[in-house]
Amino acid sequence: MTEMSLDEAAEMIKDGSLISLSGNLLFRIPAAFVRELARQEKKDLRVMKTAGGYDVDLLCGLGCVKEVIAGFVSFEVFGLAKNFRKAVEEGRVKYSENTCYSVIAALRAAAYGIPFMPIADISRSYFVKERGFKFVENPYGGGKVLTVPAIKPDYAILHVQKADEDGNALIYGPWFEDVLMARAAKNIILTAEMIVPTEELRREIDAVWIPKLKVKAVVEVRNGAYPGACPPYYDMDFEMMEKYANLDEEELKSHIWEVRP
Amino acid sequence: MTEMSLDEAAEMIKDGSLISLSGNLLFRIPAAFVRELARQEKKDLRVMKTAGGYDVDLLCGLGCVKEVIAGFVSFEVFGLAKNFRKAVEEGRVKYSENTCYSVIAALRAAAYGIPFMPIADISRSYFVKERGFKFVENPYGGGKVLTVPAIKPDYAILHVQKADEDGNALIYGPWFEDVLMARAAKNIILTAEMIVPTEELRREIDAVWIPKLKVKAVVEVRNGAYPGACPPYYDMDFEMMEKYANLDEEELKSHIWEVRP
Amino acid sequence: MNLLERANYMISAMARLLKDADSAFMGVASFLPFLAIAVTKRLYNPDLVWYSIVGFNPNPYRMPMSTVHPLIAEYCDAKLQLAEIFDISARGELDVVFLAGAQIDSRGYLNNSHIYINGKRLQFPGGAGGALLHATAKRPIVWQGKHDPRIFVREAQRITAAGKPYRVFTPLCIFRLDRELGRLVTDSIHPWSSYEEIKEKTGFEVNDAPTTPEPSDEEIEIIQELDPKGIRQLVLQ
Amino acid sequence: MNLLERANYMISAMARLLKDADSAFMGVASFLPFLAIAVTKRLYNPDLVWYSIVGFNPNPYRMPMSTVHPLIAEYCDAKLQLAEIFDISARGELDVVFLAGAQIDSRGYLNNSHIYINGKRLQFPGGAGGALLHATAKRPIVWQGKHDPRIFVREAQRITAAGKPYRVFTPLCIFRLDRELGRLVTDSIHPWSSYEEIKEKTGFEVNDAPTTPEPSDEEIEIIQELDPKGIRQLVLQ
Repeated sequence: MTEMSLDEAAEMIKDGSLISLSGNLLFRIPAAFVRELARQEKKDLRVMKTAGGYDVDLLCGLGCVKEVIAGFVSFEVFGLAKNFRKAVEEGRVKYSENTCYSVIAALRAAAYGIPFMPIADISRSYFVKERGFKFVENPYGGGKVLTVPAIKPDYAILHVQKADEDGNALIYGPWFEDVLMARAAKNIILTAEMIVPTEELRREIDAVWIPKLKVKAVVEVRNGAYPGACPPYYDMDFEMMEKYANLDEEELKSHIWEVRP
Repeated sequence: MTEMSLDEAAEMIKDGSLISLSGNLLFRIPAAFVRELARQEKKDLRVMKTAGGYDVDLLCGLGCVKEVIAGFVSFEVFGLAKNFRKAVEEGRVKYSENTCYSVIAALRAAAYGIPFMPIADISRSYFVKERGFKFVENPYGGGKVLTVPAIKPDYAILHVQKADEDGNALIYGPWFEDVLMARAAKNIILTAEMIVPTEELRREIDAVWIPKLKVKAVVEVRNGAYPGACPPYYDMDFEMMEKYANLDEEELKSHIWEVRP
Repeated sequence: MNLLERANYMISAMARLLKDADSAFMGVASFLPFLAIAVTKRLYNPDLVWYSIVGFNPNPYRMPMSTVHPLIAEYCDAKLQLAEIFDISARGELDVVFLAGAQIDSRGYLNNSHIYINGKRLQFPGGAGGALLHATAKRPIVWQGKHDPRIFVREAQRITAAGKPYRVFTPLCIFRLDRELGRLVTDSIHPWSSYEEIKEKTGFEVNDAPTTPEPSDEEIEIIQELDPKGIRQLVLQ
Repeated sequence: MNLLERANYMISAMARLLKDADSAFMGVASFLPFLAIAVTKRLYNPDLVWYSIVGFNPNPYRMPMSTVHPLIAEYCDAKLQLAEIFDISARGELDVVFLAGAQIDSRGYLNNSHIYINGKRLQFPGGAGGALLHATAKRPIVWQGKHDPRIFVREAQRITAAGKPYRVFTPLCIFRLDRELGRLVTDSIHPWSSYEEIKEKTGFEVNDAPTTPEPSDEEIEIIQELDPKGIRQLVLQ
């Protein structure tokens, strides 16, 4: 049984850990877990995601982050991710810019147990050199092929719709990079809208499945993606996001204590 | 609209084509399509699959095949695939033996649009050298990494539960390498237990989806996997398989005309 | 002409470009592409396969405030692993992709990374999937909600995504890439703008061009139906 | 002892080896592993994650005639893309894998490809997933339904899968790999066989060993419940 409280689960994340966050922009993000990380004042986290928003911004704004490995960090219609942006501009956070495609390739390599993935030639993009992506000679002829090295997160942090108390879980609807990061990571922490009996998970054989192996903690967190969406249960809270996008530094500090869990 | 008859669809496959077949052993195999290929007396086909059974054996036994690219060809409890075995032993068919893992890697490379996939070191297996799999130097250090070159089938032939008349399709339950081969192949031919309105496919968002792009033909074939299984509609026909496994050469020739479609 | 009407011109022109497309992908924050694809699927090209981040063929009854919104996922033909979009494009099977550019240069390259102004870093969100998609899709369509010389520059300080755009949409005009010249040329000018204005507001050499055709009543009707509250104008503000 | 009883001995010994396993994969035509995993999950190790070709944790009420049977898929916790099994093993996260060997040599290597007898090729089905799984799973368990000197050879003519087996099950005995000697040694001998018989029927040097413990009533009851018709004896014929 790996069910525990949110603060117990967040305590597993050591300063300096490389964590990968579920969802995309405001869709099924592990928002409650991320707030708990901030309340526990984590430092030097390395955060990995294809497209981050509230989650990455909040951690950057509250000084928890050393490095962001991502292809995009923004709030879509609510404008730029102010705290992320400021932290990067001021050099407090290193933005290891990628493209979503190379983040996926790095996770694929880790998930497949191989040291690197060949990718399409995107070498005219400036970050290819900055990230140190290297070419190899195609052993079957035809010239050089660009590659991306594997990145194996210490923890994949996933917010899911349903899990059982052992950490088996289901994802409904789009799963973005969540399955890939679960396969790639050394460990998994789940927050779930509801903890249900294993038999209930079993009935839905076509939904995406995270087996309990590597799951170190599962926490029942209603509205765990708030202010993001967790369909089919709730939509994004656009009012809260509009408010969040305009918080000053002091207000951001209180935000994580006001918005619970 | 790409709906057509079984014989029209099979006519698309030219002699010498590289085809990849859906399912695994006796599970959701494109059996009716394969029988039609044999009735049309195709020659020199190259057939690709991780684990073949009735489908690969029948094509080998009736002289349609030049090469089998697979990790396993057998009938499980019904014993060895006699016709496949004989054709290989007599040199009529080249068995390009792989392991299921390297077939998957070759399809992954093609599906990802990259020329090769790095794989775990299986180089003590004799076929690695025979297939010409090559090592590359890991550009990030740590020595040599084995690779598998991409294989792009001319046609992925899939038997699915439901499709619409344009060639959008759903797969229920295990999908084996079917999605991968659909993504990897140049073209797709579908046989489906039933042609349904597009709206009906749409209702099941969590089932596996083959979009119509690249689908060159879709054919409604009830019992299209027979004598294999197509859950949830029908089970394998063990009696027929027992009979099939013991057919002599003449009986095999009549088998494809007796068992319809 | 108000912003809604201007948006309609851009959406209409985008939609008409998709008449012969077999597939189109839209990413995040893509209100104009969303409406353009919806219009073309209804009026011109029902067979177009529409890829979004959350699934194949969104069939929503209205446009939500996010193009990664659950409403889109709910009405999709099927969900889609985001990775597959990149695979499709890497295989050379993606026809149209819509890409936004924080900075767009005369070659059609995009900078969505950052710039330095007087040694001070100005950080953009990053190029999302653009690096691959611009390089490998058959017809990248680039768009921007603003038009000024800091956005439309001769040469971007950083190249986030290099590719050959099929068209570049701005609130003033439409560029296309002249492959021989290797640079953007004006393809049409929106009726509320002029050659002079574009010349003044563009960081590279431009030419005069015909006026962008007006949207049809049918197009406007569908746009209005899907976006009754006028979300589409947000990107032009 | 009849074949059913002999199978029970083998299944019981396999099941007990899985008491501390965290995951186990069974492939095609794997009746003995199927029953062994089912027994251990019921009696010793309910937390064991059971991977099959069609899904995670089959929970069937009986054993079908195929281990890639729809009946298994129907009762799985979730379906599984076969490729994932290989990824799990390539990452070093697969604990136990059951592998059959048409030919098994003194090093524990398997030949499931082909042999030549007097210049004539004798074709086997191929090694399926074995090449990777034998090389990368933590504890490969090899099994064979027959025991004769053409199967248990000093050195296989072709190596389909090279790895270090945790145990090798035969209808006469159980071998384990002595990692210092780098070869199989006898771990236990089934009560219906003897050191002399194994020596005679094995193509490499063997040693004497204790008797394989008998299956318990509880184990036999579960085996009988899942396989009332005795499919398990087919592999020993």
